[in-house]
Parts: sequence; C-alpha cells; structure tokens
Amino acid sequence: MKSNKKAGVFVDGAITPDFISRSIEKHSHKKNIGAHSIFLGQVRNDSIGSNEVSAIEYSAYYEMAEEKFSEIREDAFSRFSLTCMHIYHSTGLVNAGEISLFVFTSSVHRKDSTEACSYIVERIKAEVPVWGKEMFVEGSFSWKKQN
Amino acid sequence: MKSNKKAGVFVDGAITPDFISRSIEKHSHKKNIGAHSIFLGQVRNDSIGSNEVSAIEYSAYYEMAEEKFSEIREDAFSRFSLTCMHIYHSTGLVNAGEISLFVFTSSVHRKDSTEACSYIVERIKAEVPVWGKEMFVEGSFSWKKQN
Amino acid sequence: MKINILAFGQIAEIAGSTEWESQDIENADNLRIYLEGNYPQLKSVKYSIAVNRRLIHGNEKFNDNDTVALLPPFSGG
Amino acid sequence: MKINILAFGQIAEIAGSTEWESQDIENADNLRIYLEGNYPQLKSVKYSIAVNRRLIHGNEKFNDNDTVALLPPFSGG
Repeated sequence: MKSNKKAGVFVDGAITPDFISRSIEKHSHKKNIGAHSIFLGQVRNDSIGSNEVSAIEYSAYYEMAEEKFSEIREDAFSRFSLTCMHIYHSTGLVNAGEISLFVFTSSVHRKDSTEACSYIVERIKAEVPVWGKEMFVEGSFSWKKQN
Repeated sequence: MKSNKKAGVFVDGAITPDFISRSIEKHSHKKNIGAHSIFLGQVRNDSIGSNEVSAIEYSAYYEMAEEKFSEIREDAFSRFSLTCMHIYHSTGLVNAGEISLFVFTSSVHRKDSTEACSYIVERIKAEVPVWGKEMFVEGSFSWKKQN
Repeated sequence: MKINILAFGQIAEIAGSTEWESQDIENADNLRIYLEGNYPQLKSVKYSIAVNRRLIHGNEKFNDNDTVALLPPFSGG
Repeated sequence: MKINILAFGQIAEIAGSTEWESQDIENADNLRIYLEGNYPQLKSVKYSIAVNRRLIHGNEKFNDNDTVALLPPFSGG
C-alpha cells in the first residue's frame, strides 16, 4: 500500500525537531502572518498492564487517509481565515519520546490559527484511518486505543 | 532596566526556529508527554496609513513583566495538568517575518496543553507590560496597538 | 461478482492477510457473516466498513469490483 | 516624601525620560495633575499606573519611596 502514498502528509518514522524548525523557517518570508499554532503528538511510554510501550508502529489506509486529510484541509480553510496549513503524520516505527503528528496553522490574527489547529487535530484523531501498534519493551504488542 | 531582567522569559532580538527546535528536542526524554502545543507570534509587515512596518522594537517593564509571567505560569500550572511550560518573549528589534513570542506547553493528553497554551497567550497579551514600537520602512515609527 | 477486501490493524492480524478477493458477497451484512464465519475472533472486535474509501453505515449493497475496507477504531495522532 | 517615577513606551517618549524622582506627589490624582501640567500631550494618552509593580485603580495614596510606573496600553506578544 505504501506505493500509493501521496506526497504531503505521511512521513516515514519520527518527525524531527529539525524538520519542524525548517517548516517554521519557511514562513519567515510570509510577512502578513502574525500567529502560528503548532500541535505535536509525542509517543508516550505508557504502561499497559505490566508492559511498557517502547514505540508505536503506525500504519494507515493511505488512499483513504489522504482523501480525509484533503477534506479536513479544505474544511479548515473554509471555516477559518488561514494563511497556511501543514499536516504531517508518521508511518512506521516511532519511539517513545519522538513526535508522530505535526499540525501547523498560520494566520494574520491568533484566533484563526489557534482554533483551526485544535479543529484539525480533533478531526484527524476521529476520522483518519491510521492505526498505532504499541510495541512493548517486553517484546509483545497491543493495538492502541484512542482516548 | 535591562540589567534587571531575570533569566528565563526575555530573549534579545528574534526567537529563531533553531531555538524552537532545541526546545522541542529537550522534551524527547520526557516520555510521559503525549501532546505539545506551541504558539508563535510573528511580526507582520502591517500597513499603518501609508507606512509599512519593517520591524518592531520591544521594550518592557522587566521587573513587573517577570512577576506577571511568574503569576501566569503558576495559574496555568494550577488550572491545567501540565508536564512543562515555557514562555519566551523578545526584547529589542525583531524584523517583520521573525518571531517575537514563543509559548510552549506540554501534557499527557492534548486538552491540557492546548487550552493552557491559549490561556497563557491571552493573559500575556492582556497583562504583561511589554510595548512594541512599530518601525516603518520609511524611517518613522508608531506605537503598536493590541488588537 | 467480486469485491476486493482490504484489512487493517488488528483485523489484518486476525485475518492473516491485508488484501484478498471474495466472490458473491452482496452487501455489508453478508460480509460480516462471511468474516465472522471464517474468523470467529472478529465477533468480539469492533470495526467499520469503507466502500471505495467512504465509510458506510447499515447494510449497503456492494457493486462488482468494489474495494471494501475493514477498519478497526482509528488510533492515529 | 518622594516617589520614583518610571515611564514606558509612548509616555517615556512624551516625557523625554524613563526615570526620575518627584517630591510631594501624594496620590494618583495628584500624579495625573502633575503629569498633564508638565506634559500636556499626556491628556490625550491612555495610561495605567503601577505602584511597586502592581496596577492600581482609583486614587490610591503613595508612600515615601514608592516606585510609580506609567504604563501605556500593553502591546506585547
């Protein structure tokens, strides 16, 4: 299925702080922007029973996920007055302490970027067909449940 | 007044993407964090009448500002379940397109970091004695008005 | 008539496969009966069905060559 | 009795100074009268007063050696 990934949202492995830095940097020439809101999802070393999560392996129904991301993107642009919007989600293995979701909204005034960022995160969590397999330090795994 | 700045919130000049990246990176060992929310204030090249803003020069009543930042910090920790909170604000000259405010909250679940981040930004804008002097491309200036 | 079945996450794990074809499954109810017959573990697993990348609700009819995806609860982000 | 006056932003610009001492200003009302007498431009400028780093409201009395700050509307962030 991976061959069908479109350019854009999915990133192999963790999203690095350096990648985030470069995304921010790219907006310095857009001088009408006054506010950026960023949400980062970081993998937790949760305890599940007697096991500790060491990493999450993400998989997705890529074709459907990309369509959903496009729909969320369009809806966010129509609801909020945004200058820019970027969404990145990991596929494959992401270790505890690493970042797997990066939502980045920019606008002239802060209300739009702030509200849009939350709106996008909530919709991603609820509607995008992505699954996390929690890999335990102990070697076994369980399927992640959304809270 | 600058000699009275406490370590912590105020940063001379723009807040760089690299600085933000390093702040994010420092949280990778805090493996109970699941969510980071970041707000960045970027200087706009607004048109004020026939003038265009090329930069903002920030000044502050540092002693009072630091006390306010501490109060906001304490209130945010008591209202929200946060793992970490960082606030950085520029002093001195920040060019259009550069970042002058960086609010960074982290929590186990996303609701806390998201709500705390907005709460902190609103309180900073309303309560912290900082002033922006909008420097025009044309050479004159005006005092920034909060919107 | 055939449909293309895609399975994800825990469903793929239970089915032991991520893609296969199946003949003569006419609608969503028949699909669930077929699946739970072949993979009894699925009786205790919650999953949604998407037809050609759109979630369906209720007993929708399939068309020849539809792509029918079995989606456990999402847990991205 | 003396107070230490701090001025910021546009107020400092109008006053031409960021710090000075003043004698015999007993309360906030007297301070405003003193300021607007010396710097008529301040009549049309909105500003708050902080005493020892706390905003005051109304005609608060000052104490000897108080630090009294003149704060135009904040515009940080």
